[in-house]
Amino acid sequence: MKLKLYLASIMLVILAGLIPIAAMAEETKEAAPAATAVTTPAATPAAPAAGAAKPADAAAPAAAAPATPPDVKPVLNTGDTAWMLVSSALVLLMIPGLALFYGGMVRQKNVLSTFMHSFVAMGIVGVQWAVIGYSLSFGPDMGHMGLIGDFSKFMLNGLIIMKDAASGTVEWALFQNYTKEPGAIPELVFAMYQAMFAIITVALISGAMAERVKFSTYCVFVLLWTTLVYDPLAHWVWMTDGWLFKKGALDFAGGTVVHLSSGISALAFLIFLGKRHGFPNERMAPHNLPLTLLGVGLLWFGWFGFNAGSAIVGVNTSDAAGGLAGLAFATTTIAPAAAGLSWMIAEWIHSGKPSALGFGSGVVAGLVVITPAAGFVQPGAALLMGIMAGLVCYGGILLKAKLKYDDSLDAFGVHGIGGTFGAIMTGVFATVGATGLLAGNFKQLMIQLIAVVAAGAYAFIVTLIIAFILDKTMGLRVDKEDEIMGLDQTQHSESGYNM
Amino acid sequence: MKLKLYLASIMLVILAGLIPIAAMAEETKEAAPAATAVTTPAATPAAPAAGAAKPADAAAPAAAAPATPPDVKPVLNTGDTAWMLVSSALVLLMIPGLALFYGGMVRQKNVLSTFMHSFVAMGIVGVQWAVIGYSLSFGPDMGHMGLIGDFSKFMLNGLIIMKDAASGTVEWALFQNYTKEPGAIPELVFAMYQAMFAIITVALISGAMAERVKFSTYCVFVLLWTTLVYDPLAHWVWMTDGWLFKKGALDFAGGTVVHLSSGISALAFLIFLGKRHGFPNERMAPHNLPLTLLGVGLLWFGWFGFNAGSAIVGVNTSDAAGGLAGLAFATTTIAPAAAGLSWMIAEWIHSGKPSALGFGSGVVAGLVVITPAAGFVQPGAALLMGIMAGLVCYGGILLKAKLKYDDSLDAFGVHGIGGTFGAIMTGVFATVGATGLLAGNFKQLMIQLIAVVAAGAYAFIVTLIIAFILDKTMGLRVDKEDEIMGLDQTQHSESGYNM
Amino acid sequence: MKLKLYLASIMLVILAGLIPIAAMAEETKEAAPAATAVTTPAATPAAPAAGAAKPADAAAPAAAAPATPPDVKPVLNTGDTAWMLVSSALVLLMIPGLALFYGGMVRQKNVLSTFMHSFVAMGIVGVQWAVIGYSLSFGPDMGHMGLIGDFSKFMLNGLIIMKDAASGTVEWALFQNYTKEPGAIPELVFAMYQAMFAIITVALISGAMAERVKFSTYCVFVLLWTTLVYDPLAHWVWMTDGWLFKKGALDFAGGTVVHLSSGISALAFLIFLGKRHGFPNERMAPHNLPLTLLGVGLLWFGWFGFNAGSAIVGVNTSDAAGGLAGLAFATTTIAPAAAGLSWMIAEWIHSGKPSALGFGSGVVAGLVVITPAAGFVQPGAALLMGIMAGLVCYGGILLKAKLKYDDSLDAFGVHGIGGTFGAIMTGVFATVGATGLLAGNFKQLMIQLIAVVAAGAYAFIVTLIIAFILDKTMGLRVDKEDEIMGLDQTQHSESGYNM
Amino acid sequence: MKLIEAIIKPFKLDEVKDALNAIGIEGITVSEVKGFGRQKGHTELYRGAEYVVDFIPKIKMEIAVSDDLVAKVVETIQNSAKTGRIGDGKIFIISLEEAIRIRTGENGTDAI
Amino acid sequence: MKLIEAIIKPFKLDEVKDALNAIGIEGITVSEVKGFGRQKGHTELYRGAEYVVDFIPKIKMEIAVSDDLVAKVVETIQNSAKTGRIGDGKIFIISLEEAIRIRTGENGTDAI
Amino acid sequence: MKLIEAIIKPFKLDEVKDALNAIGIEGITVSEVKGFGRQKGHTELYRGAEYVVDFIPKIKMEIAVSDDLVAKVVETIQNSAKTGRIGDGKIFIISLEEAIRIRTGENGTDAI
Ligand SMILES: Nc1ncnc2c1ncn2[C@@H]1O[C@H](COP(=O)(O)OP(=O)(O)O)[C@@H](O)[C@H]1O
Ligand SMILES: Nc1ncnc2c1ncn2[C@@H]1O[C@H](COP(=O)(O)OP(=O)(O)O)[C@@H](O)[C@H]1O
Ligand SMILES: Nc1ncnc2c1ncn2[C@@H]1O[C@H](COP(=O)(O)OP(=O)(O)O)[C@@H](O)[C@H]1O
Repeated sequence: MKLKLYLASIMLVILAGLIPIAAMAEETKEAAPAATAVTTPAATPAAPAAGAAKPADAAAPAAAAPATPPDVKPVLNTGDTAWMLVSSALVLLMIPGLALFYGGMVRQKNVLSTFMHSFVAMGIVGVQWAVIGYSLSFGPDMGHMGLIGDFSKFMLNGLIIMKDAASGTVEWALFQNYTKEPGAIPELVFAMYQAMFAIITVALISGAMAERVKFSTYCVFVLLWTTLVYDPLAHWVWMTDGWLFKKGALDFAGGTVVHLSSGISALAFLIFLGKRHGFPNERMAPHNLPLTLLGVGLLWFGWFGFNAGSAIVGVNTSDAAGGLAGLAFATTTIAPAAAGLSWMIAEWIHSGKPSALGFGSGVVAGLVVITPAAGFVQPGAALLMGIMAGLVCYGGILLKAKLKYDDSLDAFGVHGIGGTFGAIMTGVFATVGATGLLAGNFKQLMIQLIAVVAAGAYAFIVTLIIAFILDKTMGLRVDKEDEIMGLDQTQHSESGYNM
Repeated sequence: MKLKLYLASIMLVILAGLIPIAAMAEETKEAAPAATAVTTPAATPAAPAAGAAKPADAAAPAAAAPATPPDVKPVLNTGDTAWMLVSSALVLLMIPGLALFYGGMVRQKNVLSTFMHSFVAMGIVGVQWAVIGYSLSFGPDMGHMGLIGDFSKFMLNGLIIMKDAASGTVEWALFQNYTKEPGAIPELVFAMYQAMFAIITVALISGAMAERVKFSTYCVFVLLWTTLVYDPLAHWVWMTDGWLFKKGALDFAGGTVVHLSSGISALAFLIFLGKRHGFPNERMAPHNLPLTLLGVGLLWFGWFGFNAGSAIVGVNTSDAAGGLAGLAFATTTIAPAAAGLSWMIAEWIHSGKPSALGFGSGVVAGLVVITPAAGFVQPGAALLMGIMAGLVCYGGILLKAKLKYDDSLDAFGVHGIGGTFGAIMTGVFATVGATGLLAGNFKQLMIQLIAVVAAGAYAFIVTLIIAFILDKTMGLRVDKEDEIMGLDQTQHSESGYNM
Repeated sequence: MKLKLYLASIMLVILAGLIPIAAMAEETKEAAPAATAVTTPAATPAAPAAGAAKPADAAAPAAAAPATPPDVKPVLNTGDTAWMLVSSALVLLMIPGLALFYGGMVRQKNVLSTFMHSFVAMGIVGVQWAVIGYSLSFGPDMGHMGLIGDFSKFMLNGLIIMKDAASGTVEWALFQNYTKEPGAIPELVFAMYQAMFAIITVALISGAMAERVKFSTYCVFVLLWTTLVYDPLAHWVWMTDGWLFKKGALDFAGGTVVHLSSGISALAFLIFLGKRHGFPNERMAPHNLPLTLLGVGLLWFGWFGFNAGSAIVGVNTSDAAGGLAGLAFATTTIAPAAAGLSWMIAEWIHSGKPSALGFGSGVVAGLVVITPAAGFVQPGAALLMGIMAGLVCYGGILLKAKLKYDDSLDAFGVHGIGGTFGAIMTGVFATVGATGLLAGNFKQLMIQLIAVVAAGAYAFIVTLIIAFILDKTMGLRVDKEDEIMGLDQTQHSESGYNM
Repeated sequence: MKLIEAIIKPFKLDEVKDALNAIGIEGITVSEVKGFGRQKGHTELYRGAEYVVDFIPKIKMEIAVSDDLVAKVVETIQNSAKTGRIGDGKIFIISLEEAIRIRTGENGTDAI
Repeated sequence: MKLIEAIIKPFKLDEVKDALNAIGIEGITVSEVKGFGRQKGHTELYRGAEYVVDFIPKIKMEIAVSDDLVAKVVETIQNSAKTGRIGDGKIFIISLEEAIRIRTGENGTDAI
Repeated sequence: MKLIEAIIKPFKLDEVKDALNAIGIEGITVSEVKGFGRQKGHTELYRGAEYVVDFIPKIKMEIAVSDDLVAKVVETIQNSAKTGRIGDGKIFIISLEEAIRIRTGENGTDAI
């Protein structure tokens, strides 16, 4: 009951928010010619020339290229490429990290099922991204509306330029992050780096579905959600011709695109999914917290790739492996450290004991909150944002107990709330490569709010529709009997442990 | 019975295969002078100048250097070096990853024993490689037969060039992957990168021996096998003066040298080892699948070093961290994703449920199959190879049930079959830096078949001999009573868990 | 009883050692002008220009800068930066690695508590380092005594140089490791790399406290010890104006600063902490050795960042990712491999069975011992040091049984003894970039002994004082009843497993 | 006194325990057991190897009660543990000769 | 009715169970126990600390049977669980006053 | 013969076992159980969700003894398992009709 009311009000707010957004979007479309100016370094408030950098072969710039051609011909930088290869691998590792983090928190009978939610996303999105996802997200804009990419990079087409088919000689399309300087990485590396983001985002949502969702339905959901929600959002925010990018929305490494969108989608899905049998009375204690803590460790480790790797699209910076990456690395160290402590202390005061799960959850909260801000804020601000992250997300999970919805592993409580909070705080604390409220730029905060509401509303509504359709067709849940027996046995014919 | 027959026919095929190989080898030896031409970039179909690049000090090129001296003096490239340092560390991590993957699949009473099979390989091969293995594999050719390196790099000799002993000033031998351009990495880094390959290869075999092999015998086996099987094979395929290298066999990151050789050796060892007590009737379910899945995650993560790191020896490429690495990274993302799905779907259809172990096994199968092809094929081909990988290796493990041999953890079913399949498919799908069947180059497929048969036959026969001798001397198996009690207790005086 | 006597004699030795040290320190102070000469490449025996490199902005060299200004203006090297970013992440991963290593060895009822000892150190030291720790360790010398840094880098101040606050344009302070060549990395990256060292050092100590220490007291200890022991020691040994650095003490990656200091502090803490209830009669077998072995794997993996990353401060080397890193990587592969084997064989002979925990412990011992020597010795020496490491540390842990003190997880037995042994052996085997006893430089061995005694004595005494005060105020231990129930339940209100 | 031993379905434990508490039974000892009976197990599949898991996880409760309470306890267990589907379990009643509370040394019905 | 309790070696479980099934016994409850007896445990070594593990993992089977089946069941267990080596285990027979099937409420020998 | 069943605190196991050995009892079967009784459990907290863990881990010992030893065994357990605090546990005594040693087929008191 309470949840329904709460959600209704969320939707009202969102819809109300949509009106000015729509208006602004209009306005933006008209302002399109001016928007090209945005890509000149001096004025660019945010991330960089994703598609613009594509024409590696200067002799043949794609006619459809949406943005300004580079000022200098890109040249491969092995240091930057090394760092981006590593970052891509690090983000991939976050997915088993997430599997551990979530898998340790469920009951023993659902551990494999929960692992599979993350692992199968690697399979489905790994394929989807190569086939169509990268093109939809980072392909040239379809119809110049800033909403989605076209199909020109289908199957990663064009990233390898065949020079001589007979001998197999090729050239590589390069991705140049800053058009004034030649430093570049192969676009294939950029595409793979982004692939990992797409995978983990949908896997995050699974936290809300754990212990009751039907596996086959989940698989279909992963495909639909990534294609219909993630790919457009990535285009909006990170592509030079995306409408939110043009507006100047700041999202360093995915606060809006990744965390907010997955968190809010989790909530939308929950409306149709409902609570676990026995919630909240039955004891549903985590079955293996060492796994969860190891997951926290791997997530933190991988998050350095997630955040510091995102320097690749930093403004005014030709180096993926340079000062901006260093800053993102530093904030990604400080904020989770502070958030772990603040959550732990809040819990210590509020319920009497500092729990290990609490510290770990705080670390994740800190990582989530600093994500959109990682390369825009200074260490001191990261410390403050970290402290707040722990407190805000601790509050977020208490909400669940209050409202009695069953977000099993707090996908909304941590990622939804943390992602939103981080995106907004980025508009407050930004001082590096952009300026926020505290640096006197009130407009940035407004832009952040618009981005949050727009992305949130879009994700929420499309997820609602997907969930509704899946509910009516395949069904979202397993039978009650199967739920009691556990998903490992009933969905996968396995047991996690035979000890 | 069935197994014996099956093996007999395998050996017949192999021996039949040996005749043309021998013939060809002859022919090659005669063609030796011409072979130097092979190292000129235009014609080189495959991997690069391992030994050739050794003379870092241009003033003193080793007289015995087997290949052409570099065209340009090598210069350290920090980006390439960074990537190769990381790649080496990543491949090392695959070994604990393998320990987890295998360790989770055995029964509780053998978990530590199974872990130790991987860990002790790090100890034994780690030392062997530094002392003699690197020299045997990548030292200058002994006797110009393309069969094995000499002892000149004993104890990694010559990789550090002492300039002034009094002050400790040194210079570093450089490894230059492409003689037309100066980009180079320290040869020490190359040597360590290769060390990790040697370690993991022998550890893979242990999957067939799990739950019954005697630990002391296993240790001796590791030493013998690495020295007598792995080191020569690495020399054949990856060294510029190796006979298979000269023939133009393609093996980007170790399909033949690593996976095929370990998988086929597993089969050879099984002939003398026999089945586990109680196989196949007794329930031998994996005791801890979350560990196994974590192992899959770490393997995938590490495999980026394995495959994308192998760009260091890419033809026509001066950069370890460049487009070729990007391509290998992409195929190493796409193929396992597709293979995880195809195995899972095959299982879903064939036995009714999609298991987590199935998905994980598919991922590993995809990684195995793409390994020889990683930098030679385009993303679309990687997708196809991945899909086939899952199906072929799923078939491979079903074979076991049919033939009733006891390859406990499917070292042959996955690595033997997958490695062979991948090596052959590389000859079909290659289009980047080499051309395969689909690009009209039928000869390449033939070369691949020769490499597969030669490497397989060599590994099979030498392993048979080693296993036979160990069986007669130390004994391969523990006592039946000890096997029932479990190897952890009887071989190591420990219990995995005290919970 | 025995322990008390033993400790008393240790202290006597230490105090005796202090006299010449004090004398030498005096002498050094007088020799201060000459010490500047030490930073010229030819004569510098050891690590490099930490603070010296700070003035990235050549236009404004800090007046208080203690060392010579760079000879050439630093220029960002992306390859070096990439490697240092990775190395920092790798060292961070060692902390969850340590949590697993330690956590698997305790009894089930204390697993989360033991994990938290490592994790909470990430929180506390992560924040402390950013706020004050980096400045105390690597800030310009306070009062020119070579004892501690000043507060000028409070909150990482000065690492980001604001160029234009209105637009958020910044420049990054660079850290140049070798003043004769321009290659540099952002100082922020160096600061984060060092942060991870500070975190893991204090976490190592927790091994001695496991299963009985009060969590609140532990948290305070972490803060105090890092500030009062670690930060000064890092300044002494690694900062160009630290007194031990000036003396020419060799410590490549932290044998003295990290391992010796944490190991000896563990011993000091034990005096007040006392034994676990039931020790040594009650069975206190490790509850989950697969976790411990995974921890060993992650530690080894991360240690490549720890050791090979430390090439950043290598003398005469402008590249973090170059030959010196390659050497450190190689020794970090060979020594633990050899040490794992030698420990295992020692155990096999001495107590009849080669245990998995023994092999893993040997690996860690090898890593500890090679740490101070990693970039100073050749592969052959690394092999010898590795072999000795396994034997010496195996002896170290047997000491415990003899002396009946209760160093639960052998923080002293492995890190204290291994760290000391490694620091001394560095003075024996050094041949690369410095010379040791075997290269005829007896003086180096003496310097190493001084460094060992000085660092050991300082750490021991200050820790004693901290432990004494905490004991009298907060109390070090939980109640006996709580200890029997387990720390997870009584300190954190959680259970590690609900299976 | 009697020792009542009940084999029940695991997910019924809380319900049965609460029902027993409600009728004044405070002491129960519980253990995890595996049951073989008419209720059939399931099949697990690991890489092509099919294993029939023929046991079913069950909970065994042991309750020492005075003779007059036996009927009530049995009835309570029956009502609260019943799902009506195969595998609901059994109740066994054994004669208990003596019971002693360790802490106090009390014996007989005082001890339970 | 009797309650037969057998302590056996774990790896004999399948064999005993199959043998009992063969003589028509369908219901068994099994649990994992630790045995102390004449059979001696082993020693484990962790970093120099030597612990004697003096218990041996055993399986406890409980089988409720009607009086006429007791002899046959005992004999079957004896035959199938025997290895002839120390530690083979024990069989205990206890009088069972009543048995009730929860699902149906049947009692006595009908319930087992 | 009697079957003595004792529920004790886990950390007392070694002590009780040693005490029993001392009076000549060599065979014991032990299992891990969960106890519900007067001793209250604790609370666990996971991300704001509070669960009362109302069972207490206990150890159950089963010892078959001849009639003449019963008193001594009971006394020994009582003395060695006692802490004087709530939750020390219970001893139950059941009549044992027969005992058989599987290895030899011996029965009665010879078997135990
Ligand atoms: N004769 C028996 N002796 C001991 N335990 C039994 C016996 N028969 C059944 N059980 C136990 O009772 C459980 C339920 O029995 P089952 O035959 O499956 O269903 P039901 O109780 O509905 O007849 C079994 O799993 C087993 O643990
Ligand atoms: N008196 C007893 N009471 C309860 N259980 C016993 C008794 N004696 C033996 N056992 C159980 O029987 C098992 C086997 O007994 P043991 O003395 O080792 O060998 P055997 O049965 O061959 O004489 C023990 O491990 C223990 O679990
Ligand atoms: N009536 C009973 N039947 C079976 N077991 C009991 C009974 N009463 C108590 N127990 C067991 O004895 C343990 C101790 O009982 P408890 O009431 O907590 O303390 P005390 O033994 O000091 O009175 C319980 O945890 C439970 O396992």
